[in-house]
Amino acid sequence: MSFKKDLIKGIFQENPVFRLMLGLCPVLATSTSVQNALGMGSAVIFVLLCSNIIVSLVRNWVPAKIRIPIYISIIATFVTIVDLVMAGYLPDLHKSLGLFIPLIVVNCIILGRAEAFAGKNGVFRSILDALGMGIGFTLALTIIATFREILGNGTWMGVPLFGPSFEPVLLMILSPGAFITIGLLIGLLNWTDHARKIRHS
Amino acid sequence: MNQRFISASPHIHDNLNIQKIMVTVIITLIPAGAWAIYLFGLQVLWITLTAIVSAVLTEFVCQKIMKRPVSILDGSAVLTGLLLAYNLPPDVPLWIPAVGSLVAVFIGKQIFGGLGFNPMNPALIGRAFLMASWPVHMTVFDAPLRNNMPVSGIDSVTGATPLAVFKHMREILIHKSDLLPEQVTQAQQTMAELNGAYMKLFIGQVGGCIGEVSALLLFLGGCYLLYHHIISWKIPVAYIGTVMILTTILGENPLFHALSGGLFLGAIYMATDMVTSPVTFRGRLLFGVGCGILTVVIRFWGGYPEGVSYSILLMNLVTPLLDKYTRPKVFGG
Amino acid sequence: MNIIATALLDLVDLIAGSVRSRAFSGGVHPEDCKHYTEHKIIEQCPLPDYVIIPLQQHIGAPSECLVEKGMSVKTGQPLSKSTQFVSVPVHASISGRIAAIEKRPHPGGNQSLSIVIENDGKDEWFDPAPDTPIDTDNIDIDDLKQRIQDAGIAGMGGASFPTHVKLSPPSDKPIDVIILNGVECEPYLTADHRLMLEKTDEILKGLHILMRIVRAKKAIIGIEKNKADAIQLMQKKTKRWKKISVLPLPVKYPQGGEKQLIRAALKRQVPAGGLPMDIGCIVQNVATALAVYEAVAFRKPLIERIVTVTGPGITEPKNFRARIGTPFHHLITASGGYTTSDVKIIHGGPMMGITELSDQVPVIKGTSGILVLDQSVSDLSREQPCISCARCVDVCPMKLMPNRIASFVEHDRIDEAVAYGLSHCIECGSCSYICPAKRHLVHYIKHGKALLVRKRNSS
Amino acid sequence: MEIKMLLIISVSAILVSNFVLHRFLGLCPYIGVSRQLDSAVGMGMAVVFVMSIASAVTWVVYRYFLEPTPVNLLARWLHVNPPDLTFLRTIAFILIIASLVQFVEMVIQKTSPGLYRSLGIYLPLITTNCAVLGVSILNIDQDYNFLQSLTNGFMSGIGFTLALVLMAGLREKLELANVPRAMRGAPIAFIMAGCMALAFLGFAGLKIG
Repeated sequence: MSFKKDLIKGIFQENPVFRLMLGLCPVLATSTSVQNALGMGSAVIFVLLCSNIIVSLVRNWVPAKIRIPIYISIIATFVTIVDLVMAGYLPDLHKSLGLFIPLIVVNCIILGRAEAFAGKNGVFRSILDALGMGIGFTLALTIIATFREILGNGTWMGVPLFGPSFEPVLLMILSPGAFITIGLLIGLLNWTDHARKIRHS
Repeated sequence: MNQRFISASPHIHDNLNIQKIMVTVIITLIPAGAWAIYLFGLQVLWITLTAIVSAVLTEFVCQKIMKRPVSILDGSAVLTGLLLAYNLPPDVPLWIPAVGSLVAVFIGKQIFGGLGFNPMNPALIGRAFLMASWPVHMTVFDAPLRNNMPVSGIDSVTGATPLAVFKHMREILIHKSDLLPEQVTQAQQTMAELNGAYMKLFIGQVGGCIGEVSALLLFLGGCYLLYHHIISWKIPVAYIGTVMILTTILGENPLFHALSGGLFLGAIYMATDMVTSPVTFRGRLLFGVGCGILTVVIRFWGGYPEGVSYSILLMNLVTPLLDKYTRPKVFGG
Repeated sequence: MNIIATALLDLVDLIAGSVRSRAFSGGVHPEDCKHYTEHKIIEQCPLPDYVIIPLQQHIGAPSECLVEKGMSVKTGQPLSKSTQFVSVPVHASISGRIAAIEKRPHPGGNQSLSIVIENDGKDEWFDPAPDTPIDTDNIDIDDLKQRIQDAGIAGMGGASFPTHVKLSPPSDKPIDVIILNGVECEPYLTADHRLMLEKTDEILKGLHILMRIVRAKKAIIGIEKNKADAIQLMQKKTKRWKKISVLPLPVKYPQGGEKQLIRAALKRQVPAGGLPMDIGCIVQNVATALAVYEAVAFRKPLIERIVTVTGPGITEPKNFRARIGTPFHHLITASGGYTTSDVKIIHGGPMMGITELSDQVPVIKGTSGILVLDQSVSDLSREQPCISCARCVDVCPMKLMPNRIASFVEHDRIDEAVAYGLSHCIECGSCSYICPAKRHLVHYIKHGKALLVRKRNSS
Repeated sequence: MEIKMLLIISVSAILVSNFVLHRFLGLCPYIGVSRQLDSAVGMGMAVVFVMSIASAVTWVVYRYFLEPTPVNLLARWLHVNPPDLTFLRTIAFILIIASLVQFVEMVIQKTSPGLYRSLGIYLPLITTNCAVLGVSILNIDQDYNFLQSLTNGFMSGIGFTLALVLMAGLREKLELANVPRAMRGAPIAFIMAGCMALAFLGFAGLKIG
C-alpha cells in the first residue's frame, strides 16, 4: 500500500508542477512541442532516478553538514552524462532543449527529492518516489506541451491535425502563451478540486 | 411607522456613474469610426460589431460561469470591444476581432475579477495577443482608400501606414552608403512628402487602423471628454508632449509624429483608461511621459512601426509602482 | 538613481504647484440647495411638551449629573457639573419637572444617558438676564473663560469641542489670529447664514471677547461667496475695525473644514496630526461667538440654538431658534410635517450628517440642521468596484487616497490603511460624493478608524 | 565598437530577451518572492550581485582551467598538454556558484550587517536559482569576452529585478482584487506574468544603433 502511494503521489496529489510549483523553468521553456516535452521529461526521470538511488545508498555515510554540495555533485554528474549522451545521439533534441539540459542541475525537484525523500528512505522506496515524481513531471509537461503545440503549431508530436486553412495561434509557442497556459491549467485544476470538495461535503 | 432610509454619510452624490462614463466615451468614439467606414468601406462596421458582440458575449459567459452578477450593461465590455476594433487594420477577417475580444475580456479582464481589477488595458491585451499570433493579418494594410492614398512613394513598401513608410525610409537614409543614390533621393522625397502632409494626417486621409486615422475627430472627442471631466488632461498632454519633444530632439518632425499612427487614439482613449493608469497627479504625468518615451523608442528603434499600444501596456505594468511612490503628501504633512 | 527620481518628482511638484489655485486643493461642488431656507427669517420655535437633554453633548469628559427624577428645574438651571477641564455642563432648557433620567437615543447614534424635563409651560428663568448687557471689558480673562465653561458652550459648528479649552492654548503657542467660521459649506444648511444677517452686532461683540481672551492681533471672518448679503453686511459693520477683516471664499465643499479654512485664510497648513494652535490660530463658529457673547454679557447658558429644518421631505422648511433638547418631530411638525412617508432624516448636513432611525431624538448643541430627504435624493444604488478613476484622490481636501484606504480597510489591512493616512481623514464625504462607482468610501474609513481604536485598545 | 556591443548586450538582457519573461529563467523566485515589493527589491539586489560575480568567476574558471587553450593554467602549472575539461562545465559551475553564494553570504555578514539583514535571507535561495547558472552557461555559449560576460551577468540581473519588482507592484494591487477563487495565488501570478511577457513583446526586434 505504502509503496504504491510512493509511486502515485508524485503523479497526482503531489504533482511537482501543478501542485508543488517546482521546476517551472524547464516546464515553460521546453513545452513548445510534445517531443521536446518528452525529451526533457525522460532526461529528468533519468537524473532523478539515478540521483535518488545514489543518494539513498550513500545517505548513511554523508555528513549532514556537507550533504547539499555532495548531492549537487551527484546530480551534476548525471546531468553531464545526459548532456553528453543526448548531444551524441539526439543532436536535434539536444539543440532545441539547449540551455535547459545543464540547468536540470538546479531543478528544485531533483535536489528537493534527494533532500526530502532519498536522503531519508531506502533504495526501493526512493526508486518509486523518483519514478512517481519523474512521471508526474513529464505528464504535466506533456499536457502543457499538448495545448501549446496543437494551438500554436497545429500539430501533435509533429503530426498536422488541421487542414491548411488553420492559422496557428503563434502566441502559444511564445513565452506569454506558456505563462497563460500554465496559469489557466492550474486554475482549472483548482476549480475542479473545489467543485469536488463541495460535492463531497 | 414610516419607512426610514439609513445610510452612511454623505447622503447626496454626484450623478455621474460608471455607466455614464462608459457611454460618454463610447459616443465620443463613434465619429472616428464613422469616418473609417466612409474611408475604408462597410467591412469596418462588421469588424467593429463583431468585436463588440464578442466582447459582450465573453463577459456574459464569464460572469455566468463565475456565478457573479452580470454587468454587461455597464458598457465596459462594449468599450473594450470598440477599442479593440479601432486598433485593427480595416481589412482583417472577422474571426480576428472575435478572437481578440474574447482574449481581451477573458484574459485581460474577467480572470482578474472583472471591471476595476484588471491590471492592464484589456483591449490592448487583445491587440497584443492578435499581433503576436497573427502578425501578417495585423500588419498588412491592403484596404484601398476612398480617395486613394495621397502619399506617393509607397508602392515599393508593403503596408501603407505613414509610420511604416517613415520607418522604411528612415532605414534607407541611415544606411545611405549601402544603397543607390536614386533610392536615397527617392527616400528623401518621400520623407519630405510625409512631413508635409499635415492636413491629410490631421483629417485622416491616410491608411491605418480603423480608429486611429482621423486625429481631428479623436481630438474633438477628447475635448468633449475633457470638458466633462471624464478624462483628465495630464496623461494625454504629457504623452503627446513627450513624443513631440523627443522627436524634435531626434531631429524629426514632431507634428508628423504627433498626428500619425495611433498616438491620439492611444493618448486620449487608452492611456487614460482609468483602471490601469495611476491615480495621483504626479503619477499620471509620469505615466504619460513614460508612454511617450517608449513610443518613440519603439517607433525609432523597435521591431514595429508603431509603439503606442505596447508603450501603454508597458506603462500599465508600472502603474502600481507609480501610485505607490507618488502618493500625495497628506495635507499639512 | 534616487537623486534623479527625487529631482524629477520635485520638478513635477513645481509644475503642479503653479497650476493649483490659492484655496485648498481638491473639494467638490455639490448643488448648495440653500434656496429652501436662505431667505427665511429665524423663527422662535414653540416650546415642546418635553425636552430630552443628553448629558454628553460635547467631546471630552462627561459631566456629573446634579439632579434627580421628580425635581423641579427652571430654565437655565445647571443640570450637571463639570469636574474636569475638558468638559462642559448642560442646562435645563425649559422649566418643569424632571420626568426621567434614563438612556435615550442620541442623535449621534447609540443610546445616551439623558434628562427628560416635562414642560410646566411657565418658562421661568433660573437666573434672569440683566436688562442691559454687562460691560465685558472689565472682566478678567480667567473669569471670562470660567463663564464660558459654566455656560456649557461647546463648538456649535458640529464638532462640539468645549470652547474654553480651545481658548486656553499652552503659553508656548501664542495665538495671533482668530478665524470666525461663517462658511457653512454644507448644502441645505442656512442657520449660520441667517445668524450672520440677524445677529451681526452680537457676533462681532462675541468675536471681540474671543480676541481679548487669546490676545489675538487680528480676526478673519470667512464666508462663502454664495452668501453675498452676509459678506456685505459684515464688511459694512467691520469697516471701522482694522483688526477684523471679512474674507469672501470660493464656493467649494469642504471650505468650512477647519484646516481648509485656515489654508484659504492664512495660506498656512496645520501640520498633519496637529492643531490650529500649532500655527498660531484658532477657528470658532459664528454661532459659538454669539453664544459666548450672550453667556458673558447676559449670563445666559447655552440652552438654545439655530436649527435649519429643511429638505425636500419638509412641507415648509424653516430656520428655527430651538431649545436644546427639543425632539426632532416637534420641529418637523412646526415646519408643516413630512411631504411623504418615505423619508431619510439626517442630523446635520447632507455631506457629513448622520441618518436618524427615529424622529424622537433631540436637538443638541451641535445640531445645525435637520435635513429630511425624500426618495428622489436618497441615493441607494449598488456599490460597484472601484475603477481607479482618481476622482476621490483629486477631490480629497486632505490629499489622501481614499480609494486605497477604503480597499485596505475592506480587506482588514489596517496597518496599510494607517500608512496611507487613515487617521488624517476628516470624513468630509467629498470622496463618496464624487465616486462614480458609488462606493461608500467614508463609511469604510470610519469603520477602519473604529477597528484601529479597537486594535490599539486591545494591545 | 566594444561599447556598442555592451549596449546591445544590456538592451537585450533587460528588455528584449528578459531572463524571466523571455528565457524562462529564475521563475521560482519570480513567482515565489513577488508578493511584496520590499522583499522583491531585496531579492533583486541579491540576484544582481550574485549574477555579476558568478559571471566573472565562472568565465575565468572556464577560460583558464577547463578550456584546452594555450592560456590554460592547469597545463602551465603541471607542464602537460592542455586537457579538455569542458565536459566538467556543469559540475564546476554549480559548485562554484554554491560556494560563491556561501562565501558572499559570509562576507556580507561580517562586513555589513545592514546589507546582510536585507539580502541575507535571499542568498541561500539563489543557489537553486537557475538564472545564475543560466547566465554563466550563456556567457560561454555566446562566446562573450570577460567584460561582456560581466555586463551580461549584471544586466541580466537588472532585467530579472525589473520583472520581479514590476510583478511585486502588480501583485500587491491584485491582493485587493476580486480574483476568482480558483485563480488566486500562483495561477493569477502566471496569467499576470503572461500579460507582462505580452507587453514586453513590444521590445522585440529592438535595435540600438
